[in-house]
Amino acid sequence: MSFQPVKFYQTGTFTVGNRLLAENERSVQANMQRTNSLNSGHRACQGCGEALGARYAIDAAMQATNRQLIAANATGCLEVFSTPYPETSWQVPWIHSLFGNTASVATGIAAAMRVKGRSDVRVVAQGGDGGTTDIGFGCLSGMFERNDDVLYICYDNGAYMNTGVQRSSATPPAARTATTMAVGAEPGNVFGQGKDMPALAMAHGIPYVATATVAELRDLEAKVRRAMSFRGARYIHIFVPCPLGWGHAAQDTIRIARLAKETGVFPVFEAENGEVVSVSKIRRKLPVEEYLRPQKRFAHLFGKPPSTEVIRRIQELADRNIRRYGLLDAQGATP
Amino acid sequence: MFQIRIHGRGGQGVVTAAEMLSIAAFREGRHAQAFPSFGSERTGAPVVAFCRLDDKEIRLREPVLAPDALIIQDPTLLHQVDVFGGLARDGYVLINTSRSFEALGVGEIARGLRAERVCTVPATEFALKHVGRPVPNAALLGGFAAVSGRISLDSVAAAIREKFNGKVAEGNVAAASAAYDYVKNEMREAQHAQAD
Amino acid sequence: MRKPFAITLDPGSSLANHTGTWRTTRPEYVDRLPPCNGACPAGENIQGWLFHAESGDYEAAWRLLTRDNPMPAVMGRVCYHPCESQCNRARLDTAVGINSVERFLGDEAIRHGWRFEAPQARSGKRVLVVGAGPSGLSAAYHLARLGHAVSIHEAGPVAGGMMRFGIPKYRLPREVLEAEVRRILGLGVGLHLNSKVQNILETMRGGSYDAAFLAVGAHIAKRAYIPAGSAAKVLDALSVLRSMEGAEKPLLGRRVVVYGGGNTAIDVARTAKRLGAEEAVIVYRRTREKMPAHDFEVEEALQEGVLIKWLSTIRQAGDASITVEKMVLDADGFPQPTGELETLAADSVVLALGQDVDLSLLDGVPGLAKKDGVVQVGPGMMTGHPGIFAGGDMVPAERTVTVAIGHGKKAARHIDAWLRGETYVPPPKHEPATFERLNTWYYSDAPKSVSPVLDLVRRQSTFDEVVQGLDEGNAQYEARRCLSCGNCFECDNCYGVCPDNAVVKLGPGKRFRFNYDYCKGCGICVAECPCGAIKMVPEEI
Amino acid sequence: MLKQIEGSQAVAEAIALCRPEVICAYPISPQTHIVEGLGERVKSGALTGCEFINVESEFAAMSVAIGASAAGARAYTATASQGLLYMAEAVFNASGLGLPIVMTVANRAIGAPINIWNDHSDAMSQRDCGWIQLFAETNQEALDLHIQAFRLGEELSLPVMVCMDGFILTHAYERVDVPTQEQVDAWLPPYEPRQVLDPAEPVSIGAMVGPEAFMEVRYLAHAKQMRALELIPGWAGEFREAFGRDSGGLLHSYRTEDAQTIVVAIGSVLGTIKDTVDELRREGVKIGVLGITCFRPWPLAAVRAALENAKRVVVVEKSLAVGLGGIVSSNVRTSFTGSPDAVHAVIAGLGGRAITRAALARVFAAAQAGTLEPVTFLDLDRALVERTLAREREQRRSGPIAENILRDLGVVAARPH
Repeated sequence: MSFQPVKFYQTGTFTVGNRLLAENERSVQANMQRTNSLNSGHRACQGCGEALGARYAIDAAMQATNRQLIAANATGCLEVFSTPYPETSWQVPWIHSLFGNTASVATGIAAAMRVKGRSDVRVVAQGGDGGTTDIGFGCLSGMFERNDDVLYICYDNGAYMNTGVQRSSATPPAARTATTMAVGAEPGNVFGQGKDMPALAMAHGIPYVATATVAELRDLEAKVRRAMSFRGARYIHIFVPCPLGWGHAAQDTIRIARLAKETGVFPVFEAENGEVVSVSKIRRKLPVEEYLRPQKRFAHLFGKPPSTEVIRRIQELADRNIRRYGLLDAQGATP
Repeated sequence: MFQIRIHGRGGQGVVTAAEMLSIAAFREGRHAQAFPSFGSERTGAPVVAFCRLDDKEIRLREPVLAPDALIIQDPTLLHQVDVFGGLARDGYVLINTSRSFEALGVGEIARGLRAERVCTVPATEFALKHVGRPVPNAALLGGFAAVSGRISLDSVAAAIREKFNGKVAEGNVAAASAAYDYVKNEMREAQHAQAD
Repeated sequence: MRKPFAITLDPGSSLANHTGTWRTTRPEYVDRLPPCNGACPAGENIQGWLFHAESGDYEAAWRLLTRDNPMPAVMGRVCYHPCESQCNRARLDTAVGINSVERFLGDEAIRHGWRFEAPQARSGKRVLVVGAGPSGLSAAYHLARLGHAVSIHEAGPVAGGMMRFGIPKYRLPREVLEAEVRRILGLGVGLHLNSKVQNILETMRGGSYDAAFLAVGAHIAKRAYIPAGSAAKVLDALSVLRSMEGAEKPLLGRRVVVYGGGNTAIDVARTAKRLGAEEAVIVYRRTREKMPAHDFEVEEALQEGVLIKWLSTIRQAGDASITVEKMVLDADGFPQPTGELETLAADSVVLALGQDVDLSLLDGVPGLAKKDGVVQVGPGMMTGHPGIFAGGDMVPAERTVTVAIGHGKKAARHIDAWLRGETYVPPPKHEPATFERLNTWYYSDAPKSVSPVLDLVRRQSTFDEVVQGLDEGNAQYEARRCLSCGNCFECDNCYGVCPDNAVVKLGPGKRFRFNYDYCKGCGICVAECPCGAIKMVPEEI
Repeated sequence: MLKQIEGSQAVAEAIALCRPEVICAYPISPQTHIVEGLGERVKSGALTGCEFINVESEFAAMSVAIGASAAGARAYTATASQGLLYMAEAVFNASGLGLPIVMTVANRAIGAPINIWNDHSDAMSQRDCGWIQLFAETNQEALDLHIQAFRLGEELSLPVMVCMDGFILTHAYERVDVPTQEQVDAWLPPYEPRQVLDPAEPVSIGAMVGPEAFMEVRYLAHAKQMRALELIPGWAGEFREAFGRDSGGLLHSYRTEDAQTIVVAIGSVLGTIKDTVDELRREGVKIGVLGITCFRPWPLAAVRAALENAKRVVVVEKSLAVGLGGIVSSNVRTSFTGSPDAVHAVIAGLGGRAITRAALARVFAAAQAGTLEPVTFLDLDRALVERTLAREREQRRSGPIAENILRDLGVVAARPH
């Protein structure tokens, strides 16, 4: 019979760590010596996806740069819950300036490092979807266009959570927010044209663009590592569920992120110099209802009668992603 | 203090003229101040630039309202803008033209001034001849040096060379010298005319 | 650095903020009983030894396994592995091939000549074991490891009991059996062959034993009345199988009819085939669904050309033929005669209708209770007579080798306690690790690796072992398919997914600890634990 | 070395001599010539160890400067008018974070109506942003103030805004003495940050501060500015010793001895005022001038002392607090011990309106005569505004004011009066 190569079926490649893996193959988060760049004691809500994503990303970046890292942070949940006087949770040199200028601040830091000959020190900028796709977009676009040596990370939870869940240009259609209430003839957020931030980043032709979710840690870490292997402007868009804003159970944060990927709602891929070079295939394809139903912000779609038409349109968007990025294998899903 | 006002159109190097004039004076150890009638005028629009010369520090920041000298780079402005406004009775006037004051329709004004202080010079022609472009400013400075005697041709040449370099500089210097000689010659003839 | 006041802060200072106070429920690590362990009649810690096998430490795996079962090589061949039918992985793709890994470990042990550690201390007590079958050998092994002096009295000429006389070579090669018996004897267990115990009390007195464990098995074939002609050749399955161990093989003829529906019937039919019978027909009065024989054995038999006549009973046996009557199942699933008869050609009829126990050695033992031809025992395997314990086929239980081995272990522990004047209290069982508690996303799909099977021709003509073993690659692959249901396998998920870094990793083999100073009780660790080894419990307020 | 150069070039020279490490540029008149000059120096290699970054907005310019400064680099940018307002949020942030960025503001009016000419509305709109604000009277002073600004800002860990009148100074050719690199290096030590983003010693900069400490943070910002009031005069002295001329300082009095009337002003208009005052002095008028160089922090005590013996004060200012009157004059009043009515605000030169000796002489005379209004708009075309007001009274939809006035005047662009 054909000999099957030994794989780690028990711990799979999906878990954070794996006692059967060699040290060098282990994830940063599995490491006992991990940096905890975002330390305990922060004031994020229970089950905060952003807190999770930020530690994953910055820990990976710190490892990739041998801890020669400086971070700039936009105003928002991440900034507020991590640095309320007199305590900070950050273990990296970190600066918060304003809501809309993070990319520029990072550019300034990178310029300072260049002029001081510290090419070993790398710079990350991070912000939420509001600080990235809305108020910070101008500065970000400028940073991309100049190809400044900065990795910009957007933690996308699809609304202005810090101010109480108001709509951002990253808020999905039909989602309820404080400024798109679930009332009237078309409850929830409008079906706009959307603002495909990763695609906009790619349109700048920058060296590296990637999307990731907090559900696939190894993938996220690999992308941060990859990003750090480039010089110039890089962008990673991380999908981070928000229990408070989305109205799902705190323990479901990772599950929701997984569902977003498995339904095609959030395509996970990598692009270099404006071209998609790899996609994370859907493993077990699911209809969008599976993703929408656990979230109160979509509860109005499942009333009596359910808004089948709206759900169909959301499914269409997911299917478009699946087509556009080839998220399914020939046989439909990947093991 | 001696104040010069230069009238011209955007693109004719009016502001540069004032600046070069200030540089020339500076090189002669005097204090000088040059500034434009600030604006967002584009090519062809009327432009005014000012220059003050003095032996002590110049503190005054107002525009030149009562000029001791006028340099008019473009005669078509004569009837469009109040170019002679505030000109002192014994002021100097230098107009870039190959025509006469009468022909320009400002004979009366000219006659009201001291003959040896008003003059015309075909600066644009000199510019075309020596620089190859219709920029009369340098040539006019040469003419101004001749008519006013307030600045030496050498200083003007030096200022031109500070602003420009290479062929452009030398071309402009040549144009300035030519205009200088032209004006000197005109003035001589005018004196003879008076003498006769 | 003279830092500006308030706007500039020192790194990591938020540790001063104990967010654990927000918590209303707290996560706690638990261990749960994996279904395989729960289902193993021998009480093996299957998940435990698979854990070692995964990392390639086969000796550690074998040593853990043999803490409960001294005969993995045998078990890996003859056990009907109820563990696999309970395996949660079956709900995902297919059950983990526990049995084949066990066999691999057993064979590795034989190959490397691994031996059991001798007991630390001698108890000075003597224990008599009657019968060298699986149950007796198991009891002897455990008692010996507990430091007691054990001797086995076996009626037959060789050790093994049903493992030798009831199971054909092609399922259990004898050298494997002998190797594992030898290893047990290696612990200093005395074995007296051809010494049938006639009277247990005398024997005990004679050998001044402090206790006895009886495991004589069930060797008396059940007979059913079948009108048979003088020339008719009617044999019983047990003697047929037993004679296979002897010099001359039984003469069954070209067409053999086997009567019965148990595993023994299958064994005989397959044996007949190998002895050269053109036809081996099993006559069974009910349907395949109702057949007690294990499905995979029926399957193998059919592959080898064994025929089975369902819903039939033998009315009469002639010299070259038999008459069978068709049956139908009534509403309660019991077969009822139809009167419809049919004749089958048959050179011999082999009856495989089960066995009875020879309890003569117990005659006159006071306090002993017998019922339905077997000995009644208490929860500690002790008979009504103090000091005399019993197990295996002679007590009421399913009659399988694995159950017998389990009896041996159980009895040994109770005997040990009894000898010290105590009662053995088994440790409390963890609550079961059900499939619902798993987060199966984290296990990548990996169907069972099928053990190589001997090709048909050789199976039908020889007694070579039908099912071959796994090579190391497959064995490890198989071991790694284990989901580790209900018990932490250090996948680091909880450590990685905690948004508050409130999980402390204690290092290889040491698992994890919660730092309740910072745990906000979000429960992500519980939701994302693959094996359900964390539970949320409400905080007391 | 003496040079006859444009004011913008003089500033570019000064900045280059200060060894800036990061310069952010975004075009807006009339500051463009400064960053153009610097950009050329960096590109040509004349200015080394400096990153010149063309950003996409003034907001980004200040933000890049914030990042650079926080990472320990000496950062500079320049702007004007709308640009300063567009970066306003970041301007406050830079001072809040205590980052010693130096910025030139080429003072210009603020629209609407859009107007590119000089006045002080832009700088005044940011007077409470926490930056030190210095105003240059001449191009020489503009040059010198930039050199002082870096040292002052870096000593106090505060950003400094050097204001110079757009066009009037930035575009004026005049004599300046450009110091040598040695002189500047001797005067200006390398930037040693109070706080810095450094992987070797990680800190979090820009924490969220609540009511429990915000007052204190603000007080400390105030205290730092007060400290500047102590440092500046001393440094002006040091500067004189090092460079041989008077530049900077908090304020300068001119012929104020025995002056009954003191004219207060900031920026380049002081020259015209001094000439006017000289004429009046010749006529025996007891009038003097007080020029204020340091507007923020406000040199309360120094101004009070300078105005001690004045009977009346005329503040000529190029900014208007709509609905109040003067801005500088409001500050002056806080320093004037006499009756507040004796402090007159003369709003002049808005949107580039020329301020002439003649006009100034008139208001000073009026002041002497005691007939000067509390708030006067210099050279205001009364008839014109009356007509406009009348028009607005007559018809509801009277149209856009600016365009109506231009139509009324029959011109398309302002010209010198």
